[in-house]
Amino acid sequence: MTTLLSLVVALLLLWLALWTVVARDAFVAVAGFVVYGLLLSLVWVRLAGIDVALTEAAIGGGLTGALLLGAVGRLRGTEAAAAAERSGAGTRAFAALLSLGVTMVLALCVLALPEPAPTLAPQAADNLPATGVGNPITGVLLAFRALDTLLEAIVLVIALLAVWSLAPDRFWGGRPGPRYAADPDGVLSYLARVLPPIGIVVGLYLFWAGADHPGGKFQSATILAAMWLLVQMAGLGDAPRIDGRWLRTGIVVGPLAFVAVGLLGAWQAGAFLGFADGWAKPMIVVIELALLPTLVLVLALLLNGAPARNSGKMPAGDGGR
Amino acid sequence: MALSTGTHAGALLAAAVLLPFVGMLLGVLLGGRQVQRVALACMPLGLALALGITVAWLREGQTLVYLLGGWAPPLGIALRADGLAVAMLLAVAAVVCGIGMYARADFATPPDVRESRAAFSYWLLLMAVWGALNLVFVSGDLFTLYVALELLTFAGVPLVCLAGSGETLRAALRYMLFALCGSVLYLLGAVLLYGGYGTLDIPLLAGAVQPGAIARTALALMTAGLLAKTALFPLHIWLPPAHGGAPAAASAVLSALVIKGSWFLVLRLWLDVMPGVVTWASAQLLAGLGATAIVVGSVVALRQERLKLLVAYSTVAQIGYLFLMFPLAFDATGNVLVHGAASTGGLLQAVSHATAKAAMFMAAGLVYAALGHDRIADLAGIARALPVTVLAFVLAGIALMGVVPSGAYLAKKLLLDAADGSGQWWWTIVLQGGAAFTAAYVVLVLGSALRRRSAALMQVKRVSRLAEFAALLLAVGSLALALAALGPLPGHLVSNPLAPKELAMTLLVLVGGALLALGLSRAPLLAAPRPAAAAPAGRLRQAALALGIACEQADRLVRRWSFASIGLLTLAALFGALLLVGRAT
Amino acid sequence: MSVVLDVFSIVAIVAGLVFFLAGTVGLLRFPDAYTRLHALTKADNLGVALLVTGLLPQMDGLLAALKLLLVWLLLMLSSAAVSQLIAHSARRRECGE
Amino acid sequence: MSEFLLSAAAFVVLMVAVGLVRVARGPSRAERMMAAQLLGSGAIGALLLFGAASGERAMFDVALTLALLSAFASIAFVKFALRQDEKVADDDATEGRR
Amino acid sequence: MNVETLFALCACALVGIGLYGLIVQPHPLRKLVAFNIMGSGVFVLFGALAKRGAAAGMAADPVPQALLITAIVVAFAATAVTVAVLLRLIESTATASLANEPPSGE
Repeated sequence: MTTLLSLVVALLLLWLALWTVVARDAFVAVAGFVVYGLLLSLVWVRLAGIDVALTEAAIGGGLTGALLLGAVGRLRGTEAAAAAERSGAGTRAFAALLSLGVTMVLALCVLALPEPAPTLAPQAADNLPATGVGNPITGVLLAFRALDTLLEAIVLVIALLAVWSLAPDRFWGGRPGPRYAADPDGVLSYLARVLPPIGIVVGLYLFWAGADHPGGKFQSATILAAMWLLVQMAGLGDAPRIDGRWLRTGIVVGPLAFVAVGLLGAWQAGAFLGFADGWAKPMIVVIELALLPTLVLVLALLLNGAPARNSGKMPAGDGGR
Repeated sequence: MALSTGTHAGALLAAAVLLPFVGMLLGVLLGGRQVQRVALACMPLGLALALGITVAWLREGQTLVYLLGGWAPPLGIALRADGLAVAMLLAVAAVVCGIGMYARADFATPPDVRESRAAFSYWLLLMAVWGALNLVFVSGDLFTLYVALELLTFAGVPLVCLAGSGETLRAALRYMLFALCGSVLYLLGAVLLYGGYGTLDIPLLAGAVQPGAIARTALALMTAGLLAKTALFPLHIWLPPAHGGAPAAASAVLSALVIKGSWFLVLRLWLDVMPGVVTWASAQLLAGLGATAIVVGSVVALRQERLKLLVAYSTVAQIGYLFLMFPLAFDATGNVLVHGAASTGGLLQAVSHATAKAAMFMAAGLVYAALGHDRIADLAGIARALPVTVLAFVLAGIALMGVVPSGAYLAKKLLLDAADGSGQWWWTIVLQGGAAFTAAYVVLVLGSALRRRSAALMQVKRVSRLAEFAALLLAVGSLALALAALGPLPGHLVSNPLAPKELAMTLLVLVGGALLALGLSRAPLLAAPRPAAAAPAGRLRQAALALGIACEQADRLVRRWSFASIGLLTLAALFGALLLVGRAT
Repeated sequence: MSVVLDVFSIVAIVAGLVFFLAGTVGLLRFPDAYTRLHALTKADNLGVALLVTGLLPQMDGLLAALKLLLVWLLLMLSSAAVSQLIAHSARRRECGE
Repeated sequence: MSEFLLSAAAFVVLMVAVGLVRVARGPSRAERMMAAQLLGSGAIGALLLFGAASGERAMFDVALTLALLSAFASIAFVKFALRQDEKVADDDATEGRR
Repeated sequence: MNVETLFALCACALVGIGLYGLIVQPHPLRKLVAFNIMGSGVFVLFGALAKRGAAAGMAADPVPQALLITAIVVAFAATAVTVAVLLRLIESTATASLANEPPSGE
């Protein structure tokens, strides 16, 4: 039965991917991709990766989907022009052949994988007690490979700087995106009042659970960011000015605290990003707590995009309807 | 928990990676005018750190290692600095300092605003590029390297379109999408390696990897992906418009530094991770692409009308140079790539290219700033108006050419020796011919700049002395590299730089360059060609023009998206095939 | 006792499945956006509601049961709101034409 | 019991998979949106069944996250894309005829 | 066939499908979607490898899973930056074409 379930999911996934790639309309492709993201969470569950499934459900399906949908809404007829540049049948056939070749070679590699599979699971299990956390993935992310996690926070900050740097000069320091007017239907406003409290509770629960069970700061931050964006979309709140002091502080507090804890480790335990005996768990909690606001802000602001208006005033013709 | 955290000086490596990032974060926090101050304060600190690492490396005489958190690989991550990494760390720190000096004038926050977009973004992104590069050089883990590569891309893309014009935005988008394609292929290779060997640590992998399906596929995919990010011909789809359209201070970063990150990673993969998987034929292919890049890039560069585009296309050619070392480092008896004269030569080339190319872009930017344009045909009189800038350009050109006293000269010498030693005479031709091409565009620009101008030169803007000085400093640094490199290198390489043979060689390169410039430039080089001289050369000039146009068309064809992306996959397939069958000779 | 609970679960879950089936068939076969929406909400609300009802007796702890209820509540909220927004937009589209 | 739950999960996935035809056919963006919504509910239902079958309670957390975020994506859908529907009604009409 | 091999093979196909879209779809947004599909193929492959590495009482090798979380976040950041560049391009030129710039001098 489980095999059948996996088979159905795998076939569905392939069908959706193919269809997303060849669909004529960009909107259709993005809609397909959102569904694809939902389905991927099922794949992760089948592959015993609950933490990954949580991340995928939050980021892959939710945030990426919203980001792409927002982009589709602003394509403004560039699609028709792009359709004229469609490559010829020969190119398409050749591309298909090459892609098929890559797939075949990869499949051969998969079948040639060594048996038994090499794994770091025993080593992770042996060293996990030293970190004081119960969830091995949290252990990997914040102790064994803490550098990756620090870099990841830095990647997000740099991506945000990159997005901001695209603003027209006159809007620098202003707010991103259109200001949405409160929805006259009332439905959205209602949802934006009811959903965020639940979202915050769930987000904080996942944050708290992350030390010993699947979950953690990323998944939690994504949910919180989504709730904030929801409030913005319903017109109940506005996107922040990008030169706000509290905003800038929030953006850097996570990685800076991470570095500070790392330096503390260098002093106490003799290794940057190391933990002295017994200090691992509290230090990990400090890092996660500091990273949470950073991740929430950066994830939400990445969706908001480059500053596009000065504070208060609505740019002509682009106010929320 | 492991008690040892590696060698004594290892902590310096972590500091070198963190310093630019912390600087960037502090810049975000403080904002406004402080951003530039923080960045400029980081630069001497970073240079001091790089010097400290060099001294420590020389003193310890072995690879510096630092285990982060005290966790040993394969579970943990190690930072490592061998000779390659130390040299690159130092070079990048020096170039960043030079660029910082130069950019103070261009990216100062205007007095009437609290914070400006361009200044804020530029300084922070410069820090980000620096940190990412340091990470690329010292990281010993393939996944951390993936994150570092992405960091480099995210910081590089906005630098391309800092000016915000439509053309640069298009270039940035091409760059982004193509680079993403490349990094996914890299990650795919890393994933396969983990599946096969259960670790991503470079030395552990090097010990475990066997030439088999998994290693070959991984190497082919990763190489192709990294070449896309390095913009080696024919994957340079994004480079010319991106490097030609960005502000000069950003172009210098992109051209001198950013592409070195992925190039360095190719070097690491081939030389340190999978030297035994590499085959003679695949190394030949890699260098063959390099040779094609030199010819096409140089010819198209000579046909440009704008100075910055000329410099951008010369980067396409110079990238080709950086890949010539691979077949020369191949040890045919052991079927393995080895560290040696060739890899040292390649490294030296990269370092001298980084310094010289930064200087060249700076000089081009200064010319643009002073004249309000950079049309090569209208440069007359600029040598008199901006002597220091023109001198910097010429010195940088000489450094790139590899004539007598420069670092590139030493590099060329090392590579020529390696080519002789392994009997690969064809790379000797490429190495010497490439120098003539470089000479050609220096001659071209100089010919135009030295011309006397009838009317007085109109300067749109006074250029900053400090910026001119920075360009000159980097150019001189590139020349002086020979002296710095002499320490660790065998002395016979520069036994007699002024011997008649060497001088004749230099002269030959210059004359060859002048002839190429005469033949290939779009506009006739001499303002009023004397009919007597023009007549016999007429047919040659026709042939050269035809070649130029053919190269230009090839370049345009190759830089179409469908062609470039198919080329990317085809290259991956070719590498895969050559890794499989190429165990000959 | 446990047999009774199991039977209850099975009955409820099968009923939920029937609603999923009905929703899918409706989405495919019904003629226009409004009727399709009608079919969809049946699958969304009743289908998941019955699944949750069926699963509740199988839960061993309060937290798990709470989570189940919360999932259902969230789905109800979002599906109701989103359906209305979709219907609204479909209506506006028709009027516009 | 767990075998039954797994079968039920497979059935739900199969059902919503069939419903996906609606995403493909459209004709309007609203219909595609509905099909996406159905698949979201299906995925959540399958996760619940699966979680109950395997005893891995963390799967409920995945279902919770999915419920929250798919609501968010749906609203983004309405906010960004459906509004466009009115503007590109002609495009959709031609598409419907295809 | 066990679940990890099934999904590993499925992942190989996803990579191929994504590559195809990246090459032939002219619109940058479509390329971006294709990139995300290709990326997810790589991720699923890694996830399948993690499942293969189940040992020591763990249902899967935790190291690749932790790396996957990082990789997913990085891919999201990449998507966000690309979308921002694309939207700015459309805003300033009203096109989204990736075609070569017109040859100089014309």
